[in-house]
Amino acid sequence: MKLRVSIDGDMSPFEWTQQGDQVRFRLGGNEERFGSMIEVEPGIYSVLLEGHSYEVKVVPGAHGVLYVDIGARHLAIDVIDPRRCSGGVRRSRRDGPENLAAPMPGRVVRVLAAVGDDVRAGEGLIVVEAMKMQNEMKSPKDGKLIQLSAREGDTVAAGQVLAVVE
Amino acid sequence: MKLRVSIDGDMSPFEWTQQGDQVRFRLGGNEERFGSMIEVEPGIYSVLLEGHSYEVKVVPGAHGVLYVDIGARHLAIDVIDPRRCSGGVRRSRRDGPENLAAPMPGRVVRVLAAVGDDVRAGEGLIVVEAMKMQNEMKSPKDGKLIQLSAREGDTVAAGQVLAVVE
Amino acid sequence: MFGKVLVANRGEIAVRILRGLREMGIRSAAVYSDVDRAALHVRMADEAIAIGPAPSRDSYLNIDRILDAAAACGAEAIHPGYGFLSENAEFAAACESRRVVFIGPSAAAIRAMGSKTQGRRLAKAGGAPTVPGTESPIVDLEQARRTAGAIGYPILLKAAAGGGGKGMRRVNREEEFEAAFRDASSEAERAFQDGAVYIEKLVENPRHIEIQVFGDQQGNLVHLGERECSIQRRHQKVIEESPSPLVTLHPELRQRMGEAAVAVARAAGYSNAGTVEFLVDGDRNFYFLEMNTRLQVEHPITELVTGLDLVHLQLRVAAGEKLPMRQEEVCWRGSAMECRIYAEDPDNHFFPSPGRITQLSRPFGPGVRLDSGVYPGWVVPMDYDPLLAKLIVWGGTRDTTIRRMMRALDEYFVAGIKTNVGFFRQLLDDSEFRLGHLHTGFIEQFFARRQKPEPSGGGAEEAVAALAAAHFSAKLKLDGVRPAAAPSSRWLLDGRAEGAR
Amino acid sequence: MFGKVLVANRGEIAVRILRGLREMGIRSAAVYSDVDRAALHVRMADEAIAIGPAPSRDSYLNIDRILDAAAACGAEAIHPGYGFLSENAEFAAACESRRVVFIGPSAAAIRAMGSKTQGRRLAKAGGAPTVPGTESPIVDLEQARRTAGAIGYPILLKAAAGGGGKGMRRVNREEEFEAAFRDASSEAERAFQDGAVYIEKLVENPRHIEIQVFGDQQGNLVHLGERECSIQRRHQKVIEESPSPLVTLHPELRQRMGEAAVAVARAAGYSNAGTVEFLVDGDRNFYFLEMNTRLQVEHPITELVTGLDLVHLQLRVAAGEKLPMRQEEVCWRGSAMECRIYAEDPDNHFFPSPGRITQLSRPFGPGVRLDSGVYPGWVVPMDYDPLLAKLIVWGGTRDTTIRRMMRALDEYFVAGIKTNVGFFRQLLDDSEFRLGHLHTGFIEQFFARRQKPEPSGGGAEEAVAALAAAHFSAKLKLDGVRPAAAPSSRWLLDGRAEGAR
Repeated sequence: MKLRVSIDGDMSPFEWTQQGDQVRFRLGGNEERFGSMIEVEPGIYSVLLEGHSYEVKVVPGAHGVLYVDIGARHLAIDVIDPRRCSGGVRRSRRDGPENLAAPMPGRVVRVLAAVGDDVRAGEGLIVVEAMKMQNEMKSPKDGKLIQLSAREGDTVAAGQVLAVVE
Repeated sequence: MKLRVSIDGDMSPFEWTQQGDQVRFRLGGNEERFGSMIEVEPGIYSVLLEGHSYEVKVVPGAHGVLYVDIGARHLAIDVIDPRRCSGGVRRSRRDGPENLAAPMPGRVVRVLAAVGDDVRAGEGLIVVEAMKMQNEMKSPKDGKLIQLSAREGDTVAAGQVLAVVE
Repeated sequence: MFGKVLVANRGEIAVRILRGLREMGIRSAAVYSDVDRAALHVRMADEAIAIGPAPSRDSYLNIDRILDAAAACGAEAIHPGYGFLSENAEFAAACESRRVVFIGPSAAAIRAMGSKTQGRRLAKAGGAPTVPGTESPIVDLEQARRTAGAIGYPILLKAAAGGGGKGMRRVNREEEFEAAFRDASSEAERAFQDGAVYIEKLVENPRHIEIQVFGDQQGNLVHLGERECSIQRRHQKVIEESPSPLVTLHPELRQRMGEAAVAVARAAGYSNAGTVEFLVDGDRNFYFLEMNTRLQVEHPITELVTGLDLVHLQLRVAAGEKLPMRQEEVCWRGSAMECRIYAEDPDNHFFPSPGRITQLSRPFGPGVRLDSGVYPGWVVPMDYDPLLAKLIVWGGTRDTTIRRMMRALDEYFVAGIKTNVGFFRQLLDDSEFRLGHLHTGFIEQFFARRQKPEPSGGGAEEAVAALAAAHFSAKLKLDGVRPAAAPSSRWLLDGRAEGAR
Repeated sequence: MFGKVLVANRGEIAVRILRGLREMGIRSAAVYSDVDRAALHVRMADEAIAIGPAPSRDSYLNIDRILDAAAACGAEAIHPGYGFLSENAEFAAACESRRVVFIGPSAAAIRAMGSKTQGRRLAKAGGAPTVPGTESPIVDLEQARRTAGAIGYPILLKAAAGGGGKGMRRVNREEEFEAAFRDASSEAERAFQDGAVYIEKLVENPRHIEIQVFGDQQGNLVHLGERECSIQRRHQKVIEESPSPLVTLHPELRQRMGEAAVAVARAAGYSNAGTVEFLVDGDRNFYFLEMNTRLQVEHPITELVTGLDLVHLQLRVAAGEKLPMRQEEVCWRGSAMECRIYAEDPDNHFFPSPGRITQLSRPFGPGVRLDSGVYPGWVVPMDYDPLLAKLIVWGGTRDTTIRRMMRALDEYFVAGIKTNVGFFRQLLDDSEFRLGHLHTGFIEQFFARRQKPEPSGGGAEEAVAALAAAHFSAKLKLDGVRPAAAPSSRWLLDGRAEGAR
C-alpha cells in the first residue's frame, strides 16, 4: 500500500505490505525493511526488525492524528491514503465561517451569546465543564454568530462543533 | 424465560426476565426476587439484590456445565431450556459403543492399540501430553476398538473424541 | 472492631478502603450515584446503596443521604476517604449525633484546621514555624497594605477557607495589592462561599514537604516521616515521594519536622490520620502551611517505606484501639514514589478526558503497586475528579525507584480516554528530576526547557511507528463505525471525519 | 556492569528478569521458539532472537542455539532463569569456554550439587545434618537391602540425578524392596537417562523449609532467611511463605538452618543465588535435602521480606561486584506468601489447560505483587510448563497476608483456560492452614477432609448464581460459534454440543 505519512509534521511517502506477520515497509528515501509485526493487544504492536524488539502503542487523537509511543518517543502521525482523499492537510483558511469545537467531552454549563450576536475574537461564547474543570470556548475571530447548537446542560463529545462564527 | 437449572446436581425450576439492568427471577419454590444485574466485564456480573452487592464470575466447563463463583462458593450449574431440548441429562448407558474423549487439550504422543483390537476395561489406548504432563486414556469397557481418530503427533482439543469402543 | 463500615466515597480511594475492610474481615457498604452503578467500588463492596443523581451535591456531598444509607444498612462507622465530606466538620458532627463513628479526627479538630488562619494560630501555639503573615483575615484594606509592606513583597493573598490554589494571588508590588485582593476575595467567595483572605510572605520556589501523623484516642501521637510533594501542576500534586531527596541529604530534617508536626497535631487535640504540610525554603527553613485532617491521596508511599497499613490503622484507632507502636519503633526502608494517573490529555492542554476505557494494560512485577478505581470497559464519568489510579513504586534507592517507575509506565497503556502516563515518562527522564532538585515551580520550568528527543540512528523507530500507524489506520477504516461507548466513539468518529477532509 | 544480557528462558521468569534488566539500564535480548513469537517476554525485551521449533530440546534446551544467539546479538552474559538449562553444568561450562558470563554459580558447583549423592557428601562435609541413608548409588541389591534394614523402614528410594518426585519410591517393608528398586531405577533411567538410585530414611510428613543463600566471587556468603514450601501437590510446590510459621514460633531455627546452608554452600565453592532445601521433622530436627543452584521460582517472597532484589543482586555479583551487605545487615520485615497460578483444571483432575486466554482480570492494590508471563489474548502453548503467574502478597503479619491473599484471589479472573485460582481460595480458608500446621502431606489430607460450604441463608447466592449462569448461557446461544482460538473454542463448542443433547 502506498501512503503518505506525516510524523511530527514532516511528510514522507510510506509503503508497506503484509503477509501473516511478515511485513515489508519503506519510509521516505530509506532502504526497504523486512520484519515481523503482530497486533498483540488492541492498539499494541510487537514488531521485530533487524534483531530489535519494538513494542509500539497507538491511540487516536483529535482530527485523525494517531499518537504513537515507541521506546522513549511520542510521535504524532497522520496517515494519508492518496487514493481515498486529498486528506490530512489542516484547514488554514481564515476567511469564511469558522467552527467552534468542544476541546474535551463535557457538559455545557453556560452559553454566553446568542445566534445573530456580533462577537469579537477571543470573546467567551460557551463554557464546557468536565471533571471539575471549566473551559471557556472563545470566538476564533471577529464576526457574527451564525449557528449555535449548544444548550446549557447538553453533554458534548470532544471535537463536536458547538457554534459557527462567520 | 422459564428454565431448569441444576446446581451442584440439584435440579430446580428457574424463571427470569430482564429489562435494562433490572432483573426479576425466581429459583425453585422461593419468592420472586428483584434486582439489578450488569455484565461489567465478559463473564463477570455485578448483581445488586436486597442491598447486597454480588460479584459473580462464570466460566464454561466441559459438557455444557457452567462454573460459577460467588462469594466463597464455587458452583457447577447446568442451564436447561426445556423449549430447545430435553437436555442436560448425562448419558448413563453402559451398553453400546462408548466414546473415549481427550481429557485435556494436548498432543497425542502414543497410540497403544489399533482398530479391530479386542480391548479390556482399563487398558491404556492413547497417551496425550500437554505441559509436560502425560495422560493415559483407558478403555471404558471390555470390547472392540471400532474407531480410532488419533494419530501420533496430532493436536487434540479437550473433549474431542479420539476412539470408540463397542 | 466494627462489624460493618460504610465507605462514603468513590473511585480509587473507595476501592482502597474496601480492600482494607475485606482484609480485616469487616463487612463493607458502598454508596453510589446514578452514573456509578457499575463502578469498581460498587462491584467490590459487600453491600451497595444508591444515594442519588450524578452531581456530587445530590449524592456524595449530601450529608443526609449518606447518613440515611449508613442507618439503612446498619453500618457502625463511616470512612469518608479524601475529598467530598472528609474534611467537613458538620458531617463529622452529624455522625457523632447519629451515633455512627466518623473514621477520622473529631469535628472540633477538623473545624480548627479547616480555617487556614486558625490553623496558623494552632501551629504557632504548638511551636511550629509559620510563614510570616497575618493571623486573621483582612478586614481593613489600608492596614493590610501596610502589613504587606512590612512583611516585604512578593506576598501571597490566600483564602482562609481555601485549598487547591483557589482564591490565591501573588502580589509583586504594592500597586497590585488592591486588584489582587478583590480577585482573590471574589474567587474565594465563589469557591468556598467565604471571601475571607489573609496575607503570607511568598516563599520563592519552595519545596512542599509534608509529615504524616497518626494519633489514637488515648492521646498517643506519632509521625510516620515525610513525603515530598513538590511536583505540582496548577497547585495539584502529580508526583510524591518518600523519603524527600532533601531529607536523604539532611536526615536531621525528618526528626525536626516530625516533632513540629506532632506538636501541631497535639495542639489541635488530633486523633487518627492527618498530614501537616510544610514549605521548605532554600536554606532548609520549614514553615507550617496547613493540616489535612484526613487520609491523604499519597498515603501509599508512606505505607511502602514504613511497612504500615494506614487504612487498617485508621480502623483500629477509630474503634478505640491504642496505636500499636511507639515513635521509636517506626522505621523506614528504601524509597517510594507515586504518579497520579489522571484522565487528561497532555497533547491537548491537559484537558479532562472522560469516556469509555476501551483498552487497559497495566504494570505488574517487583516493587509495583497500583491503586486503581477503574477497569476495562468502564465509562469514566465526566462528573468527578479525573484521578483514575495511582501508580506507586518501591525500590531500595531513589534511583532504582525511578528506573522501576519508568519500567512500569512503559507497561501501562490506556485507550479510549487520554491519560498523563506518557507525560510522566518525560518528567522522570529529566536530569533535574533525577538529581532531586525539586520545588513547586519545577513543572513550569520543565515545560520551558524540555526538548524533543533526537531521532535515533537510521530512523528505524520512525519507520516502525509509521508501520504500526498505517496498520491501525487501515483497521479503523475496515471497522467503519465502531460499536463503542457514546462519548468516546462519537469523538473518535468526529476525529476521523475531520481527518478525512 | 554488563551492557547487554541474554535471557535464556520464557514465561514469567523471563519477564521477571527482563524487568530487572530494564530497571538496571542493561540492554536485554530474549530468545523464543516458534510458538512464542508473540509471548510476553519477546514483547518486553529490547532484542529477540528465534531459536527453533516448539519442543524444548530444539529451542530452549538447545545449548548451541542459545550460545549462537548470544554471540549474534553480542550479549556479554546469559541469565538462565530456572528450569531449562539453569542447572546444566555442561551449559555453564560452554558459556565459560565461549567467554560469555553464565549468571549463576560455576560449572563445578552446579556439577557437585547436580548429583544428589554428591550433594549429600558435600553437606556432610559442611557439617549439615542429612537424612540417614547411603552416600552412593545402589550397586549391590543384597547389600542395599541390608542397609535399608539397618536404617529402618519406611525408607525412600530416590534417583541420584533426580528431582520433581521422578524415580522416587516409598518402601514400607523389606518384601517391597526389590520391586520398588526396579520401578524407581527404570523411571529414573527414563527421566534422567541415569538409573542410579540411593536410599534415604523416610521422614513422615516433614516440613519442607529452604534457605536462600547468596555468594559473591570474592568468597562472601550470606543467607537471606527461610521459605516454607510444605504445601505441595504431587511433589510440586503450590504455596510458599516466609517466614515459616515454625520459625515464627522458634526464631532460633532461622539462624541454625541459615548457618548450615551457608556452610554447605561454602563447601561447594558457591557463588550467586542458590537455595539449600531441608526437611524438618516433628522434633524440629532438620536434614539437608538438596541444593538448587539457581534462582528459585519462589524467590519473590524473600525479596518482599528482606527488601532486596535478587535479580539485581545476581547481575551485580555475576559482573564481579562484592555483595553489598554483610550477614548482620540482612533484616526481615512482615510476612510474604506466594501462590503459583497454574493453567490446570481443579474441576477435572488438575489436568493441564493450555489455550487462548479470552478474559483476564488481575488483582491490584496494597501488598500485592503479580509476576506474570501472560496477557489477555495470548495463547498459552501446550509445549511448556503450566505456570502462568505467581501471585505474591506481603502483609505485616501472616494473618494479614492470608486475608490479603484471599482478597487478591477474589479479584483474579481468567477465562478461556482453567486455572487453580479457586482452589487456592479453598486452601487458604482451611483452618489447619490458618494455624500454620503445614507439612508435605498437607494437600492430600486437605482433599480428604474438605467439605462443601453450607448453603447461605435464604439461598440468595444460589439464585444469583443461577441468574448469572442463565444470562451467560443465553449469550452463548446468541453468539453461536464464537470466533475464539482453536483449542479453547473447539472445546467450548464440543462442550455445548454435549450439553444440548
